Amino acid sequence: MSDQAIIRVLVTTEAIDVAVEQIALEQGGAVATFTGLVRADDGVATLELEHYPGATEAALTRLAEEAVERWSLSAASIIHRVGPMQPGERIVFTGAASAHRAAALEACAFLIDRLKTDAPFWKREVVGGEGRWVEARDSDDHAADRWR
Amino acid sequence: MSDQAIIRVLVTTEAIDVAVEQIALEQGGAVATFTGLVRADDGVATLELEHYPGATEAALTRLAEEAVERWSLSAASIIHRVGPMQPGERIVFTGAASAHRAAALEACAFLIDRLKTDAPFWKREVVGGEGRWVEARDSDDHAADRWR
Amino acid sequence: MQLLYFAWVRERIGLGAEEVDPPVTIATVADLIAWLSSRSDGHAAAFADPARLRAAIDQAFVPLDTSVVGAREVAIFPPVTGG
Amino acid sequence: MQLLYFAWVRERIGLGAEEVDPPVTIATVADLIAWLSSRSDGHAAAFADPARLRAAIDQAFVPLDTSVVGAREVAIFPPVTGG
Repeated sequence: MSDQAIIRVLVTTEAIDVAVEQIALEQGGAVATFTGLVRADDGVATLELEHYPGATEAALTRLAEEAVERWSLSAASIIHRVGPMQPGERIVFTGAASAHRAAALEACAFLIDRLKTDAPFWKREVVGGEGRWVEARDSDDHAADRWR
Repeated sequence: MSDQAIIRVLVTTEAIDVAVEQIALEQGGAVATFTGLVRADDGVATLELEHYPGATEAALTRLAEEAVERWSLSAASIIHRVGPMQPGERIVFTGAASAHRAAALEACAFLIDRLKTDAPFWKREVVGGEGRWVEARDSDDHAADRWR
Repeated sequence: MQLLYFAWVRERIGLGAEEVDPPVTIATVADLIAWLSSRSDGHAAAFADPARLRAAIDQAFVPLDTSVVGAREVAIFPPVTGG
Repeated sequence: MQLLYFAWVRERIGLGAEEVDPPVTIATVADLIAWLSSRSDGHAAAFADPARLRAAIDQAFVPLDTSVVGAREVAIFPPVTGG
Protein backbone atom coordinates (compact mmCIF):
# COMPACT_ATOMS: atom_id res chain seq x y z
CA MET A 1 0.00 0.00 0.00
CA SER A 2 2.95 2.35 0.45
CA ASP A 3 2.66 3.52 -3.18
CA GLN A 4 -0.62 5.25 -2.43
CA ALA A 5 0.10 6.08 1.21
CA ILE A 6 -1.53 9.23 2.52
CA ILE A 7 1.00 11.45 4.29
CA ARG A 8 -0.32 14.37 6.29
CA VAL A 9 2.09 16.86 7.90
CA LEU A 10 0.90 20.06 9.52
CA VAL A 11 2.51 22.74 11.70
CA THR A 12 -0.26 24.93 13.04
CA THR A 13 -1.20 27.57 15.60
CA GLU A 14 -4.74 26.12 15.72
CA ALA A 15 -6.05 23.48 18.16
CA ILE A 16 -5.51 19.88 16.96
CA ASP A 17 -8.80 18.14 16.09
CA VAL A 18 -8.24 14.42 16.77
CA ALA A 19 -11.55 13.38 15.16
CA VAL A 20 -10.48 14.95 11.85
CA GLU A 21 -7.02 13.38 12.15
CA GLN A 22 -8.43 9.95 12.98
CA ILE A 23 -10.69 9.96 9.91
CA ALA A 24 -7.77 11.03 7.69
CA LEU A 25 -5.85 7.98 8.98
CA GLU A 26 -8.63 5.40 8.54
CA GLN A 27 -7.09 3.93 5.36
CA GLY A 28 -6.13 0.47 6.66
CA GLY A 29 -7.50 -2.10 9.07
CA ALA A 30 -5.42 -0.79 11.98
CA VAL A 31 -4.91 2.80 13.16
CA ALA A 32 -2.60 3.81 16.03
CA THR A 33 -2.33 7.36 17.35
CA PHE A 34 -0.33 9.26 19.93
CA THR A 35 -1.32 12.62 21.43
CA GLY A 36 0.93 14.74 23.64
CA LEU A 37 -0.73 17.25 25.96
CA VAL A 38 0.68 20.32 27.72
CA ARG A 39 1.36 19.18 31.29
CA ALA A 40 -0.68 20.95 33.92
CA ASP A 41 1.90 20.29 36.65
CA ASP A 42 4.96 22.33 37.75
CA GLY A 43 2.92 25.57 37.78
CA VAL A 44 3.27 26.08 34.03
CA ALA A 45 0.78 28.76 32.96
CA THR A 46 1.65 28.90 29.25
CA LEU A 47 3.81 26.85 26.92
CA GLU A 48 5.23 28.48 23.81
CA LEU A 49 6.48 26.46 20.86
CA GLU A 50 8.98 28.02 18.48
CA HIS A 51 9.97 26.29 15.25
CA TYR A 52 12.12 26.68 12.12
CA PRO A 53 9.63 27.40 9.33
CA GLY A 54 10.26 25.38 6.20
CA ALA A 55 12.84 23.11 7.82
CA THR A 56 10.21 21.80 10.26
CA GLU A 57 7.77 20.71 7.58
CA ALA A 58 10.61 19.13 5.58
CA ALA A 59 11.86 17.19 8.64
CA LEU A 60 8.36 15.95 9.51
CA THR A 61 7.69 14.90 5.91
CA ARG A 62 10.96 12.94 5.77
CA LEU A 63 10.05 11.24 9.05
CA ALA A 64 6.56 10.29 7.82
CA GLU A 65 8.01 8.99 4.54
CA GLU A 66 10.55 6.89 6.42
CA ALA A 67 7.75 5.33 8.52
CA VAL A 68 5.61 4.62 5.45
CA GLU A 69 8.54 2.90 3.75
CA ARG A 70 9.69 0.92 6.78
CA TRP A 71 6.27 -0.42 7.85
CA SER A 72 4.45 -0.33 4.47
CA LEU A 73 1.88 2.03 5.97
CA SER A 74 -1.32 3.07 4.22
CA ALA A 75 -1.25 6.45 6.02
CA ALA A 76 0.98 8.48 8.35
CA SER A 77 0.23 11.81 10.03
CA ILE A 78 2.28 14.26 12.09
CA ILE A 79 0.53 17.37 13.41
CA HIS A 80 2.45 19.79 15.64
CA ARG A 81 1.07 22.84 17.35
CA VAL A 82 3.23 26.03 17.54
CA GLY A 83 2.81 29.36 19.33
CA PRO A 84 1.35 29.84 22.82
CA MET A 85 -0.81 27.14 24.40
CA GLN A 86 -2.39 26.28 27.75
CA PRO A 87 -2.09 23.23 30.07
CA GLY A 88 -4.28 20.36 28.82
CA GLU A 89 -4.09 21.45 25.17
CA ARG A 90 -2.72 19.07 22.53
CA ILE A 91 0.87 19.85 21.43
CA VAL A 92 1.46 16.98 19.06
CA PHE A 93 -0.39 14.18 17.29
CA THR A 94 1.19 11.29 15.41
CA GLY A 95 -0.70 8.51 13.68
CA ALA A 96 -0.06 5.47 11.51
CA ALA A 97 -2.39 3.16 9.59
CA SER A 98 -1.63 -0.28 8.25
CA ALA A 99 -3.26 -3.59 7.40
CA HIS A 100 -1.57 -5.01 10.52
CA ARG A 101 -1.83 -3.74 14.08
CA ALA A 102 1.80 -4.34 15.04
CA ALA A 103 2.99 -2.19 12.13
CA ALA A 104 0.60 0.65 13.01
CA LEU A 105 1.57 0.58 16.70
CA GLU A 106 5.32 0.43 16.08
CA ALA A 107 5.25 3.13 13.39
CA CYS A 108 3.26 5.45 15.67
CA ALA A 109 5.87 5.01 18.45
CA PHE A 110 8.67 5.59 15.91
CA LEU A 111 7.07 8.86 14.73
CA ILE A 112 6.78 10.39 18.21
CA ASP A 113 10.20 9.12 19.40
CA ARG A 114 12.05 10.45 16.37
CA LEU A 115 10.08 13.70 16.22
CA LYS A 116 11.41 14.51 19.70
CA THR A 117 15.02 14.58 18.43
CA ASP A 118 14.79 15.21 14.67
CA ALA A 119 12.39 18.13 14.23
CA PRO A 120 13.31 21.77 14.96
CA PHE A 121 10.90 22.76 17.73
CA TRP A 122 11.77 24.51 20.99
CA LYS A 123 9.55 24.70 24.09
CA ARG A 124 9.48 27.72 26.38
CA GLU A 125 7.52 27.50 29.64
CA VAL A 126 6.08 30.49 31.43
CA VAL A 127 6.06 29.81 35.20
CA GLY A 128 5.10 32.56 37.65
CA GLY A 129 5.50 35.19 34.93
CA GLU A 130 9.05 34.01 34.10
CA GLY A 131 9.88 32.35 30.80
CA ARG A 132 12.38 29.48 30.66
CA TRP A 133 13.52 27.34 27.75
CA VAL A 134 12.95 23.63 28.28
CA GLU A 135 16.17 21.56 28.29
CA ALA A 136 16.52 18.59 25.94
CA ARG A 137 16.50 15.20 27.69
CA ASP A 138 18.93 12.32 27.22
CA SER A 139 15.98 9.90 27.52
CA ASP A 140 14.59 11.35 24.29
CA ASP A 141 17.87 10.60 22.50
CA HIS A 142 17.76 7.04 23.80
CA ALA A 143 14.15 6.55 22.70
CA ALA A 144 14.96 7.84 19.22
CA ASP A 145 18.12 5.72 19.00
CA ARG A 146 16.23 2.45 19.32
CA TRP A 147 14.82 3.00 15.81
CA ARG A 148 18.22 3.54 14.15
CA MET B 1 -1.81 8.12 39.50
CA SER B 2 -3.12 4.54 39.35
CA ASP B 3 -5.20 5.10 42.48
CA GLN B 4 -7.46 7.51 40.65
CA ALA B 5 -7.14 5.92 37.21
CA ILE B 6 -10.18 6.24 34.98
CA ILE B 7 -11.17 2.88 33.50
CA ARG B 8 -13.74 2.86 30.74
CA VAL B 9 -15.05 -0.45 29.34
CA LEU B 10 -17.95 -0.59 26.91
CA VAL B 11 -19.49 -3.32 24.73
CA THR B 12 -21.91 -1.64 22.37
CA THR B 13 -23.97 -2.04 19.19
CA GLU B 14 -23.48 1.70 18.48
CA ALA B 15 -20.75 3.27 16.33
CA ILE B 16 -17.55 4.08 18.27
CA ASP B 17 -16.97 7.84 18.61
CA VAL B 18 -13.19 8.34 18.81
CA ALA B 19 -13.45 12.04 19.71
CA VAL B 20 -15.47 11.16 22.83
CA GLU B 21 -13.05 8.35 23.69
CA GLN B 22 -10.00 10.56 23.17
CA ILE B 23 -11.35 13.23 25.54
CA ALA B 24 -12.15 10.59 28.18
CA LEU B 25 -8.50 9.48 27.99
CA GLU B 26 -6.90 12.94 28.20
CA GLN B 27 -5.92 12.52 31.87
CA GLY B 28 -2.12 12.46 31.51
CA GLY B 29 0.53 14.07 29.34
CA ALA B 30 0.56 11.19 26.87
CA VAL B 31 -2.38 9.40 25.21
CA ALA B 32 -2.03 6.40 22.88
CA THR B 33 -4.94 4.83 21.03
CA PHE B 34 -5.57 1.91 18.71
CA THR B 35 -8.59 1.53 16.43
CA GLY B 36 -9.44 -1.62 14.49
CA LEU B 37 -11.63 -1.26 11.39
CA VAL B 38 -13.71 -3.81 9.47
CA ARG B 39 -11.58 -4.75 6.46
CA ALA B 40 -13.10 -3.86 3.12
CA ASP B 41 -11.13 -6.56 1.28
CA ASP B 42 -11.98 -10.23 0.60
CA GLY B 43 -15.51 -9.33 -0.53
CA VAL B 44 -16.84 -9.12 3.03
CA ALA B 45 -20.24 -7.40 2.95
CA THR B 46 -21.08 -7.57 6.65
CA LEU B 47 -19.21 -8.55 9.78
CA GLU B 48 -21.15 -9.80 12.81
CA LEU B 49 -19.68 -9.82 16.28
CA GLU B 50 -21.10 -12.21 18.88
CA HIS B 51 -20.03 -12.04 22.51
CA TYR B 52 -20.63 -13.61 25.92
CA PRO B 53 -22.63 -10.99 27.84
CA GLY B 54 -21.36 -10.40 31.36
CA ALA B 55 -18.17 -12.41 30.87
CA THR B 56 -17.01 -9.99 28.15
CA GLU B 57 -17.29 -6.90 30.31
CA ALA B 58 -15.59 -8.70 33.21
CA ALA B 59 -12.70 -9.82 30.96
CA LEU B 60 -12.21 -6.33 29.52
CA THR B 61 -12.30 -4.74 32.96
CA ARG B 62 -9.67 -7.19 34.27
CA LEU B 63 -7.50 -6.40 31.24
CA ALA B 64 -7.80 -2.62 31.73
CA GLU B 65 -7.04 -2.99 35.46
CA GLU B 66 -3.95 -5.08 34.68
CA ALA B 67 -2.69 -2.37 32.27
CA VAL B 68 -3.33 0.42 34.81
CA GLU B 69 -1.40 -1.49 37.46
CA ARG B 70 1.51 -2.53 35.23
CA TRP B 71 2.14 0.89 33.61
CA SER B 72 0.75 3.19 36.36
CA LEU B 73 -1.73 4.60 33.87
CA SER B 74 -3.94 7.60 34.55
CA ALA B 75 -6.64 6.18 32.23
CA ALA B 76 -7.40 3.06 30.20
CA SER B 77 -10.28 2.42 27.79
CA ILE B 78 -11.53 -0.60 25.89
CA ILE B 79 -14.55 -0.16 23.61
CA HIS B 80 -15.76 -3.09 21.52
CA ARG B 81 -18.56 -3.05 18.98
CA VAL B 82 -20.92 -6.06 18.74
CA GLY B 83 -23.71 -6.99 16.31
CA PRO B 84 -23.65 -6.42 12.53
CA MET B 85 -21.29 -3.86 10.99
CA GLN B 86 -20.03 -2.74 7.58
CA PRO B 87 -16.55 -2.52 6.04
CA GLY B 88 -14.72 0.62 7.21
CA GLU B 89 -16.60 0.78 10.53
CA ARG B 90 -14.70 0.69 13.83
CA ILE B 91 -14.79 -2.70 15.60
CA VAL B 92 -12.54 -1.95 18.53
CA PHE B 93 -10.82 0.96 20.28
CA THR B 94 -8.20 0.71 23.01
CA GLY B 95 -6.52 3.63 24.69
CA ALA B 96 -4.06 4.36 27.48
CA ALA B 97 -2.97 7.58 29.16
CA SER B 98 0.13 8.17 31.25
CA ALA B 99 2.59 10.86 32.27
CA HIS B 100 5.11 9.13 29.97
CA ARG B 101 4.74 8.32 26.30
CA ALA B 102 6.48 4.93 26.39
CA ALA B 103 4.03 3.71 29.07
CA ALA B 104 0.99 4.92 27.11
CA LEU B 105 2.22 3.36 23.85
CA GLU B 106 3.15 0.02 25.40
CA ALA B 107 -0.06 -0.25 27.43
CA CYS B 108 -2.15 0.49 24.34
CA ALA B 109 -0.40 -2.33 22.43
CA PHE B 110 -0.87 -4.66 25.43
CA LEU B 111 -4.61 -3.93 25.55
CA ILE B 112 -5.26 -4.77 21.90
CA ASP B 113 -2.91 -7.80 21.84
CA ARG B 114 -4.43 -9.37 24.92
CA LEU B 115 -8.01 -8.49 23.97
CA LYS B 116 -7.56 -10.62 20.84
CA THR B 117 -7.01 -13.78 22.92
CA ASP B 118 -8.61 -13.09 26.31
CA ALA B 119 -12.05 -11.64 25.59
CA PRO B 120 -15.02 -13.76 24.45
CA PHE B 121 -15.88 -12.28 21.04
CA TRP B 122 -16.48 -14.21 17.82
CA LYS B 123 -16.46 -12.75 14.29
CA ARG B 124 -18.72 -14.01 11.51
CA GLU B 125 -18.19 -12.71 7.98
CA VAL B 126 -20.91 -12.59 5.35
CA VAL B 127 -19.32 -13.06 1.89
CA GLY B 128 -21.52 -13.45 -1.19
CA GLY B 129 -24.56 -14.11 0.99
CA GLU B 130 -22.78 -16.93 2.88
CA GLY B 131 -21.85 -16.59 6.53
CA ARG B 132 -18.57 -18.05 7.84
CA TRP B 133 -16.99 -17.94 11.28
CA VAL B 134 -13.53 -16.38 11.34
CA GLU B 135 -10.79 -18.77 12.49
CA ALA B 136 -8.51 -17.77 15.38
CA ARG B 137 -4.92 -17.07 14.33
CA ASP B 138 -1.73 -18.38 15.95
CA SER B 139 -0.14 -14.95 15.41
CA ASP B 140 -2.67 -13.49 17.86
CA ASP B 141 -1.57 -16.02 20.50
CA HIS B 142 2.05 -15.07 19.92
CA ALA B 143 1.31 -11.33 20.15
CA ALA B 144 -0.56 -11.85 23.43
CA ASP B 145 2.17 -14.14 24.81
CA ARG B 146 4.82 -11.43 24.64
CA TRP B 147 3.08 -9.64 27.53
CA ARG B 148 2.99 -12.69 29.86
CA MET C 1 -25.96 -26.74 35.57
CA GLN C 2 -26.51 -23.95 33.05
CA LEU C 3 -24.75 -24.47 29.70
CA LEU C 4 -24.05 -21.67 27.22
CA TYR C 5 -22.91 -22.09 23.60
CA PHE C 6 -21.42 -19.46 21.28
CA ALA C 7 -20.55 -18.98 17.59
CA TRP C 8 -20.50 -22.21 15.52
CA VAL C 9 -20.95 -24.35 18.64
CA ARG C 10 -24.29 -22.62 19.20
CA GLU C 11 -25.21 -22.89 15.52
CA ARG C 12 -24.45 -26.62 15.24
CA ILE C 13 -26.33 -27.46 18.42
CA GLY C 14 -29.20 -25.15 17.49
CA LEU C 15 -29.37 -23.77 21.04
CA GLY C 16 -27.70 -20.84 22.84
CA ALA C 17 -28.32 -22.30 26.30
CA GLU C 18 -29.64 -25.36 28.04
CA GLU C 19 -29.98 -26.67 31.59
CA VAL C 20 -28.45 -30.11 32.23
CA ASP C 21 -27.90 -32.41 35.22
CA PRO C 22 -24.80 -34.49 34.44
CA PRO C 23 -24.16 -37.76 36.31
CA VAL C 24 -21.59 -37.73 39.13
CA THR C 25 -19.06 -39.50 36.87
CA ILE C 26 -18.61 -36.23 34.93
CA ALA C 27 -15.54 -34.67 36.57
CA THR C 28 -14.07 -32.23 34.00
CA VAL C 29 -15.14 -29.99 31.13
CA ALA C 30 -13.74 -32.63 28.74
CA ASP C 31 -15.95 -35.29 30.39
CA LEU C 32 -18.94 -32.97 30.08
CA ILE C 33 -18.26 -32.41 26.37
CA ALA C 34 -18.02 -36.19 25.73
CA TRP C 35 -21.26 -36.79 27.65
CA LEU C 36 -23.09 -33.96 25.82
CA SER C 37 -22.08 -35.39 22.41
CA SER C 38 -24.72 -38.12 22.69
CA ARG C 39 -27.61 -35.69 23.25
CA SER C 40 -28.27 -34.97 19.54
CA ASP C 41 -26.65 -35.01 16.09
CA GLY C 42 -26.10 -31.27 16.54
CA HIS C 43 -24.22 -31.82 19.81
CA ALA C 44 -22.16 -34.56 18.16
CA ALA C 45 -21.25 -32.25 15.25
CA ALA C 46 -20.38 -29.34 17.58
CA PHE C 47 -18.20 -31.45 19.86
CA ALA C 48 -16.58 -33.77 17.26
CA ASP C 49 -13.12 -32.17 17.70
CA PRO C 50 -12.51 -31.09 21.32
CA ALA C 51 -9.14 -29.57 20.29
CA ARG C 52 -11.15 -26.80 18.60
CA LEU C 53 -13.18 -26.03 21.75
CA ARG C 54 -12.61 -23.62 24.61
CA ALA C 55 -14.56 -23.24 27.86
CA ALA C 56 -15.40 -20.92 30.71
CA ILE C 57 -16.68 -21.90 34.15
CA ASP C 58 -18.72 -19.25 35.92
CA GLN C 59 -17.45 -16.73 33.33
CA ALA C 60 -13.70 -17.43 33.78
CA PHE C 61 -11.73 -19.06 30.92
CA VAL C 62 -10.45 -22.54 31.92
CA PRO C 63 -8.57 -25.46 30.29
CA LEU C 64 -10.78 -28.44 29.33
CA ASP C 65 -9.29 -30.61 32.10
CA THR C 66 -10.73 -28.29 34.77
CA SER C 67 -13.19 -29.74 37.27
CA VAL C 68 -16.86 -28.87 36.75
CA VAL C 69 -17.83 -29.94 40.28
CA GLY C 70 -19.91 -27.15 41.80
CA ALA C 71 -20.00 -25.10 38.58
CA ARG C 72 -23.21 -23.12 38.05
CA GLU C 73 -22.53 -21.92 34.48
CA VAL C 74 -20.34 -23.64 31.89
CA ALA C 75 -19.82 -22.02 28.48
CA ILE C 76 -18.42 -23.94 25.49
CA PHE C 77 -17.23 -22.09 22.37
CA PRO C 78 -14.56 -21.88 19.62
CA PRO C 79 -11.30 -19.95 20.14
CA VAL C 80 -12.11 -16.23 20.40
CA THR C 81 -11.67 -13.88 17.43
CA GLY C 82 -12.46 -10.38 18.67
CA GLY C 83 -10.59 -7.14 18.25
CA MET D 1 25.39 33.82 3.92
CA GLN D 2 22.02 33.96 5.70
CA LEU D 3 22.15 33.10 9.41
CA LEU D 4 19.09 32.06 11.46
CA TYR D 5 18.91 31.81 15.26
CA PHE D 6 16.27 30.07 17.37
CA ALA D 7 15.16 29.81 21.01
CA TRP D 8 17.67 31.13 23.58
CA VAL D 9 20.34 31.62 20.88
CA ARG D 10 17.97 34.08 19.19
CA GLU D 11 17.10 35.73 22.52
CA ARG D 12 20.73 36.20 23.63
CA ILE D 13 21.81 37.62 20.27
CA GLY D 14 18.69 39.76 20.04
CA LEU D 15 18.22 38.83 16.39
CA GLY D 16 16.35 36.06 14.58
CA ALA D 17 18.37 36.42 11.37
CA GLU D 18 21.33 38.28 9.91
CA GLU D 19 23.33 38.31 6.68
CA VAL D 20 27.11 37.79 7.06
CA ASP D 21 30.09 37.38 4.76
CA PRO D 22 32.65 35.28 6.67
CA PRO D 23 36.32 35.29 5.60
CA VAL D 24 37.62 32.36 3.55
CA THR D 25 39.40 30.97 6.63
CA ILE D 26 35.98 29.92 8.03
CA ALA D 27 35.69 26.27 6.98
CA THR D 28 33.18 24.65 9.36
CA VAL D 29 30.10 25.51 11.42
CA ALA D 30 32.36 25.46 14.51
CA ASP D 31 34.69 28.01 12.85
CA LEU D 32 31.68 30.16 11.99
CA ILE D 33 30.44 30.06 15.59
CA ALA D 34 33.88 31.09 16.93
CA TRP D 35 34.08 33.94 14.41
CA LEU D 36 30.52 35.15 15.19
CA SER D 37 31.30 35.29 18.95
CA SER D 38 33.24 38.54 18.49
CA ARG D 39 30.36 40.40 16.81
CA SER D 40 28.63 41.48 20.05
CA ASP D 41 28.25 40.65 23.74
CA GLY D 42 25.01 38.91 22.79
CA HIS D 43 26.76 36.69 20.25
CA ALA D 44 29.47 35.92 22.83
CA ALA D 45 26.83 34.92 25.41
CA ALA D 46 24.88 32.78 22.91
CA PHE D 47 27.97 30.96 21.64
CA ALA D 48 29.92 30.63 24.93
CA ASP D 49 29.40 26.84 25.11
CA PRO D 50 29.42 25.24 21.63
CA ALA D 51 28.61 21.83 23.17
CA ARG D 52 25.10 23.19 23.79
CA LEU D 53 24.63 24.26 20.17
CA ARG D 54 23.21 22.46 17.14
CA ALA D 55 23.13 23.55 13.50
CA ALA D 56 21.44 23.10 10.16
CA ILE D 57 22.86 23.94 6.73
CA ASP D 58 20.27 24.71 4.08
CA GLN D 59 17.62 23.24 6.41
CA ALA D 60 19.34 19.89 7.05
CA PHE D 61 20.67 19.06 10.56
CA VAL D 62 24.50 18.72 10.54
CA PRO D 63 27.31 18.17 13.08
CA LEU D 64 29.31 21.30 13.96
CA ASP D 65 32.39 20.05 12.07
CA THR D 66 30.49 20.18 8.76
CA SER D 67 31.84 22.47 6.03
CA VAL D 68 29.96 25.71 5.45
CA VAL D 69 31.56 26.27 2.04
CA GLY D 70 28.80 27.10 -0.44
CA ALA D 71 26.08 27.19 2.27
CA ARG D 72 23.28 29.68 1.61
CA GLU D 73 21.46 29.35 4.97
CA VAL D 74 23.01 28.32 8.30
CA ALA D 75 20.80 27.98 11.39
CA ILE D 76 22.22 27.80 14.93
CA PHE D 77 20.07 26.72 17.86
CA PRO D 78 19.87 24.69 21.11
CA PRO D 79 19.03 20.96 21.11
CA VAL D 80 15.41 20.55 20.00
CA THR D 81 12.59 19.98 22.52
CA GLY D 82 9.41 19.43 20.50
CA GLY D 83 6.72 16.76 20.76
